[in-house]
Amino acid sequence: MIEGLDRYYREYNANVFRGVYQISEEATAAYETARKRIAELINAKDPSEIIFVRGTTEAINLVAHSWGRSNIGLGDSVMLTEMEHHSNIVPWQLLARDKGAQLKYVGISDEGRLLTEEFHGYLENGGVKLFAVTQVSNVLGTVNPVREMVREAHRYNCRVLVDAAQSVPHIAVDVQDLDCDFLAFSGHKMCGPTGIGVLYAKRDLLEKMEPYQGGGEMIREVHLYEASFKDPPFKFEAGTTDISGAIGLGVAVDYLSKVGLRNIRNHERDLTAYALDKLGKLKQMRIYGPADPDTRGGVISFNLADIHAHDMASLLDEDGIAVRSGHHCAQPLMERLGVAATTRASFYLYNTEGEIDRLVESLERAGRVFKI
Amino acid sequence: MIEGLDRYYREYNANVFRGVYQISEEATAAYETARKRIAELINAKDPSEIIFVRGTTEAINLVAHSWGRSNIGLGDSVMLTEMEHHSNIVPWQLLARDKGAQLKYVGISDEGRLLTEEFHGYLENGGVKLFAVTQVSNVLGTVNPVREMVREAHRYNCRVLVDAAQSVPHIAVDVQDLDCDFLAFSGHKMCGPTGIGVLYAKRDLLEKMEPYQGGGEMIREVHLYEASFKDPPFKFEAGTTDISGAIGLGVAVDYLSKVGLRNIRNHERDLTAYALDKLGKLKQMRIYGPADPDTRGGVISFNLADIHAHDMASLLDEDGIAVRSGHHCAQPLMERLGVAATTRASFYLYNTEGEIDRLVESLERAGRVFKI
Amino acid sequence: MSSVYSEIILDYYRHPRNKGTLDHPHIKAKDSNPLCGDIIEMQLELDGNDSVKDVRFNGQGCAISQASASMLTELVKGKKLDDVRSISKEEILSLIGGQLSAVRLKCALLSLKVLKTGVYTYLGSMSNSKEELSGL
Amino acid sequence: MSSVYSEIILDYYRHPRNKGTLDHPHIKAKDSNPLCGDIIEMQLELDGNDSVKDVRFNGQGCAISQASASMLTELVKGKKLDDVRSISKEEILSLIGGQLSAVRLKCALLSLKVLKTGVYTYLGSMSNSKEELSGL
Ligand SMILES: Cc1ncc(COP(=O)(O)O)c(C=O)c1O
Ligand SMILES: Cc1ncc(COP(=O)(O)O)c(C=O)c1O
Repeated sequence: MIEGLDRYYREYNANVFRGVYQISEEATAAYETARKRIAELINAKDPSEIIFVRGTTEAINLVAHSWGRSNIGLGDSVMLTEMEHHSNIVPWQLLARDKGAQLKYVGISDEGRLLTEEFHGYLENGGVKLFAVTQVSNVLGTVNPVREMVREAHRYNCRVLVDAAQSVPHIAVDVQDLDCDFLAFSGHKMCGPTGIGVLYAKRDLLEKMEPYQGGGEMIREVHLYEASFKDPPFKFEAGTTDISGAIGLGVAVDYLSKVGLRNIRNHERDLTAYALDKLGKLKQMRIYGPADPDTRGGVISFNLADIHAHDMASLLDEDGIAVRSGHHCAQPLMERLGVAATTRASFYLYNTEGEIDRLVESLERAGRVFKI
Repeated sequence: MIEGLDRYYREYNANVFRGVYQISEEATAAYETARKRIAELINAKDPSEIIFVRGTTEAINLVAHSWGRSNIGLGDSVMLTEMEHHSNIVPWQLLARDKGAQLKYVGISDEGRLLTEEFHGYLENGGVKLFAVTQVSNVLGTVNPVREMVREAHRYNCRVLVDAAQSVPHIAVDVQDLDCDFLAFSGHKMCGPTGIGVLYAKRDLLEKMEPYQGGGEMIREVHLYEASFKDPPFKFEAGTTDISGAIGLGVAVDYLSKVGLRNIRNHERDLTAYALDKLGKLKQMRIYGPADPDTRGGVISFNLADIHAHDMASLLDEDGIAVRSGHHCAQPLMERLGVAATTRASFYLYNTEGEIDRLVESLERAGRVFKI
Repeated sequence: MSSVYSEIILDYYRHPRNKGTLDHPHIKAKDSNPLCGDIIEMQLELDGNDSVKDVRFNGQGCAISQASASMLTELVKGKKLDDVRSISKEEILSLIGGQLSAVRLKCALLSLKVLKTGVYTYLGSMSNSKEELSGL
Repeated sequence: MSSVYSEIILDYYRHPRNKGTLDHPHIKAKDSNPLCGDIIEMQLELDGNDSVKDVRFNGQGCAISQASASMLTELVKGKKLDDVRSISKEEILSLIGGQLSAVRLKCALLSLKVLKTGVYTYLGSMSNSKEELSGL
């Protein structure tokens, strides 16, 4: 991935879409090739359905702004879930406040699964214009049945946005099969650079959506008092885009495709099964989320006895093991779980069982230090 | 610059602000150091006045959205100029349309200078809440008297946004001396990466401004139905930011500071004087913008006889000379100049008089090919 | 020093054939190249046999786009619509001669795209030809 | 294996001294560490000489933040406000012992920051102390 970025800087450092000269044409071509690769990765019908953004957060804000402001009004609702990342909560709070709309939250069971009765109930009550849901929880690991929920939501004329920040890097995602209306993900979670991400949206929706930011490159013609805009995806990519980021993401996508997302998923499932088993044997260990490795992704959140998650991260760090601790940008979920924070280990294609053994040893040491 | 980026990817590829572990702390530190360097470069009072964005375009859209929506209402006006880049026009058109506000354009003289009587006239007529102006024109090279215009505008309670995309890389910019309220620029124009840019805004304005995008990292606390936000600058940096971009920009700023912006400016002024002289001697050459190299930057837009700008760029490209041709994202200015497009040569610290000589030779060849 | 700007191109640029408009065109189409700002309009008058009786182009832009449009008008005059439909990019490019970069290719082929859009629309077969047109 | 989590830290974490609230505090301040979510409140009761007659802390968070807050309460008890004002970060860190990373430093110093904010506010000298506090 680093090589891809580097090559760009040395060879193509010219503004995409501008200039007539050769070097710039190559940058444009590489940028558009990246778009095509990403469309293929998630099986979009057409590359024009792929919009480059800064990350999942910007993708969701773009939808809230450009689609939400015209399609969600007074008294309408946006349905979310209790396991959403702040990035899939706050944009809807801001929209709801501005438009006088309501938020409805689908709750979760103690094992960390969505309560489907609540989901159906909200739809039946009417007025739900959008369901915004994470495909894989970044805290619980839960893989939500998005495909089925999309089908159900569409019966009620409710659009569906999928937060795929935790799914696209780890499982095979097919937007045509899911039939979701919007899907968002980030480069930095899939071996790509920071500062780049993707919004997928169905072409017919994009065509009707208002522009998000105004400026260079997204316009067709500008006059003093009016402007006309290009077709999607360019309409939504104002200003000099992160060409190097997009190209870097394209290289990362190539890499993941070569490894194969089914292989990645299988490897992660095996590691997760191994880790759930080993960690589960530690005394005073509390693991959050589903117990069945077949329906969960490769993140495991836990707390050990009364050791605060931040202390745990420091203790593991003393042994050279990097984990994350905190609320993981999911404070409402923390409230639901009744904890201030969790420690989270996550597994990816490059992790091994040996590393899990080392994690377990380090956890045992932490237990001894804290005399539990 | 490439080395800076690369080092980040190899050593610090962790999410800024997240995780308790060591590697992430170093990324955070490098990110905040970049912010500090940039604050120093433009002499901001405090690093918290520096917000990382994707580029000038996003910076301007952020102001239009977060400040504009609360401060510009029905019947108010936004004052622009005829030499603005689309990025400093379209966001205001969108805002004006949504809010029922008006746009006023300060015209330009035939030499490419702002008509100050018009500027004063609009202010005196009242209702102008914001003046958004480029410090250096990307087509004409004109350096506008921003400092004086800010003083004048403030007498009328009119805020000033400076589009510094073409100034920060080339001349010493001091926001406290200018006393502007907002200032925007892009990394890719100053030896930095694409996908990163800066919004400077006065601290007291930032404190009162609404958030732009909602999501991770910009929040203090999130509950199901409400959230509170962090202090600036974080309030305006939602989601995983472009850490690598920011660090790369920091390295570029270091580089420019080391060379010295006064040296850069002097070198460019000398080159511009040389080029204006040489190009001016070609017959049927039309150069746009001020003739005095002391009050203009290092871009020279021109047309030679009836050779279309795109043909000119291709002809120069045949000789290995890279220029830009087109409307340069300034269609209203093209209309004012009465041309469809111009060819633009721009000079930076690494250019030489020898290169200008080669440009002139190539222009002469173009003239022969087109039999002018 | 092998420039694409041959004598022929320059001649068609400075002295365009068939430039202007028709009084009663059966087919009219117009498009622009948003990257460059080139604009081309094509007008065709047909006879009873669906052959091109007369043709005009109008527009502005670079020498490549304007010269190729003018050359195209000469090429189609008298042709059956079915034959106009099958004009290939290669034919245009060989008329122009020289090596074109990807961006200038768009300039060179704009007039063909406009012409075909007009013809397909007239024949009512626009939708199944979108793919071909997006390749121009 | 030299952990910052010494027996002393653990002891203060599990058995905090001076945890709770006062009935009539003269000084009350509260803050949180947004990065970690640690929360600390400090309450001080003064005698007629502006000395600390009684003190309590309350809060939640990691062992470092809670233990250091508890240690700080012991340190200030009986001290003059002027002396409280001059407590340095180094004093706190030496109480804790061990090496702390930059992020955990914030946890360790949160209680001192809260305490000083309370004292400065009480003394009416908050504004000129902003810089010092932002260094904590
Ligand atoms: C004067 C001016 N303003 C704004 C911009 C837009 O900058 P960006 O495309 O990086 O957002 C540019 C650069 O193209 C410019 O030259
Ligand atoms: C489920 C989920 N949604 C959204 C995000 C936000 O992504 P970003 O910070 O790249 O915008 C993340 C990552 O932090 C995530 O895990």
